Amino acid sequence: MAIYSVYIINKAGGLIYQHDHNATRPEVEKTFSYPLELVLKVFDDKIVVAFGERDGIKVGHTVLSINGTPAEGRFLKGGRDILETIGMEENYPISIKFGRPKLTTNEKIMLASMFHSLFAIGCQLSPEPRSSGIELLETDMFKLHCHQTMTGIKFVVMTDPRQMAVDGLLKKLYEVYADFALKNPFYSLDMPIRCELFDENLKAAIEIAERVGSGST
Amino acid sequence: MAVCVAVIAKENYPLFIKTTPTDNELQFYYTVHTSLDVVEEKISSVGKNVNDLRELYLGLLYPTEDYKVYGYVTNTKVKFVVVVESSNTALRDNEIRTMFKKLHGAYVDMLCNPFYTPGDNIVSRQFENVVLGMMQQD
Amino acid sequence: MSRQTARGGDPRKVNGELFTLTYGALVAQLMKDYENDEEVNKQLEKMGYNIGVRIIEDFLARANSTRCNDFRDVAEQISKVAFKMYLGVTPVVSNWSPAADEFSLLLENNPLTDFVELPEGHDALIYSNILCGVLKGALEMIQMDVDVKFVQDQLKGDNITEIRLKFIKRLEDAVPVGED
Amino acid sequence: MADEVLFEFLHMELVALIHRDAVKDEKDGCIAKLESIGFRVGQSLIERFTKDCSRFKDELDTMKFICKDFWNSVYKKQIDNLRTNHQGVYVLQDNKFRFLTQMSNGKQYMEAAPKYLAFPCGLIRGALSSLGINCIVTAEVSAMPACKFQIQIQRM
Repeated sequence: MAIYSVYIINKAGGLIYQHDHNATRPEVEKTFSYPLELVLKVFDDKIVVAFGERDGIKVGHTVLSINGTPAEGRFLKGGRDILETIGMEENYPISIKFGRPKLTTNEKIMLASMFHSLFAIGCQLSPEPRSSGIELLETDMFKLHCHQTMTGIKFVVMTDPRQMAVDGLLKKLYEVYADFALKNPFYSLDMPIRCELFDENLKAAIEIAERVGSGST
Repeated sequence: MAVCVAVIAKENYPLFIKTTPTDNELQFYYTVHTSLDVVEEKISSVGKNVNDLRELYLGLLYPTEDYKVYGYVTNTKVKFVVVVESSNTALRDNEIRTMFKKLHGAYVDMLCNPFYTPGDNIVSRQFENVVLGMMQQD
Repeated sequence: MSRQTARGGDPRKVNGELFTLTYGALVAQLMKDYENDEEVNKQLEKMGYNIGVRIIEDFLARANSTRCNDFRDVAEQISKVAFKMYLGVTPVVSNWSPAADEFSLLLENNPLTDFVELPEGHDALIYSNILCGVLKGALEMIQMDVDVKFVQDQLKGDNITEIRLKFIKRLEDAVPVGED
Repeated sequence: MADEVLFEFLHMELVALIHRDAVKDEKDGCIAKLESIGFRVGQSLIERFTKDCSRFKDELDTMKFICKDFWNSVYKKQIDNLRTNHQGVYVLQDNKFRFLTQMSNGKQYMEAAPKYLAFPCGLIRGALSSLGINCIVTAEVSAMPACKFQIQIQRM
């Protein structure tokens, strides 16, 4: 039972706060012998598994490090090209770490503004005017809960599909925003929130919601 | 009721004095002034003995042949002095107390006026109305 | 200690008092800093606006009030909920314009002016002008452009304090989608 | 409590206003101005609070009133610790000072704390001076929201 992350988006679609809660992303490190059965390819400037799955390594996972040296895009730290290194037999046996890469800040900002437009589309699609806009996006892996305040602030929470009491969390997040961002004289409206006290209270609210919301299922 | 009501600052200069229309106003000023020494003496005894005067109301300060002078001092050392005709026997002690309570209340409200600078003469209409209210019913 | 227990008055009254006294001291300070009253009024409105844009979030987060679909709801929320919550008074809503786009808030006692006696020569001063700023800022955040002004003020001898709100327009562009 | 919010926002705006008007180098001037506004409010507030109290026995009795009743009414809690060297210096420790609780829980914004402590210092000085105790009040923050107020009595 988990709450994965929280996004807060201002009325212009700008991401003003993002928090990954339990960011324990599964990472798998294996030692391989030549030839490598997995098919890798370059995707979005990263080396990604295109085909083949074993020992928890899945299609879409990215090469995170080789023999401990962290990967930076298509190259390893120090400039060696990852695909070349993996292609040469003399480098074997070779230990490669695969995993899901964290979204970079820019990616998060871009995704937030895309969600903002998606939210708008949701309203235009609505048969009746004045719809609430998207409140829930559901996939097999997660549910995205969204609450937009009357002043246009969107609170987005990504949770495990079975997580309950998320509405309560959304309301609590709004209270934390009102108490610890807006009542902080150093925070200016619609700007990114960088108040530590806000962080603390938000995390506390998530932890409570996680315990309360896990329920019996 | 009262023939003279006075408010004295903590530095012992008058903030406000009101007398019923008489010719010897000066005499009242003098009466109020001399009553301050009695007030000082009464406050200074506070804290000396156990059952000392912890009350703000000081009671009768001193009688003259035709007036009785009562005193009251706030925790902020502001003194209220009320002079009553000695012939007015109907006035009981707790009526004097309530008069001082009302006076104190009016003073506090007056002080809460942001345009009043503490220490200045009191010119507030509301305060004056309260005082006049105490001086009429004779 | 010999004194009674609840010293210093009950908390709610004290909050109001602290606010009223601080506000009074602020106005007095502004009148020292700025010679003419118009400038003081402007400063008070500006401060009120800055408070309004923030306090609306506190209000919406705290009182789960419903969406205001028309100006009547707005009047209701302001007088019955917001004023009661923050100032402890409930103004009477009245004097609706025929088009129902203008109304007045009638205040028997304005908590801001509890003990205030205006000095002479300051008729142009709108002592409680911060309230206009707060209302304007708050309503702007929920996409309503309004004009707020005092039409009667007990401080100036009127027998009641009247704040007039006029709906100007819906702020279309600022409308967060989904609330249009 | 909802009605506390109004005062918090007003105080925030007051600090912003005083600093907005001030010329760059007049920082101390702003602190002094805020303190004097607090002073005037303290004078009125204390009159209200002590209206129904019996007379204070002595200085310590007055200080206790400030730490208990005054602090409780204005700052919603009692002082956590009062110390004095009995030569006219009192140190009041408040571990969750109301004016700082919404700001930070540690070192963040520490450098800006004095701006938000000027008014409360004035409040205390105003209250004490009305009670006949002239003093200097200074505040010191080691980690927010805790705050230490030092009251130095000015003997006549």
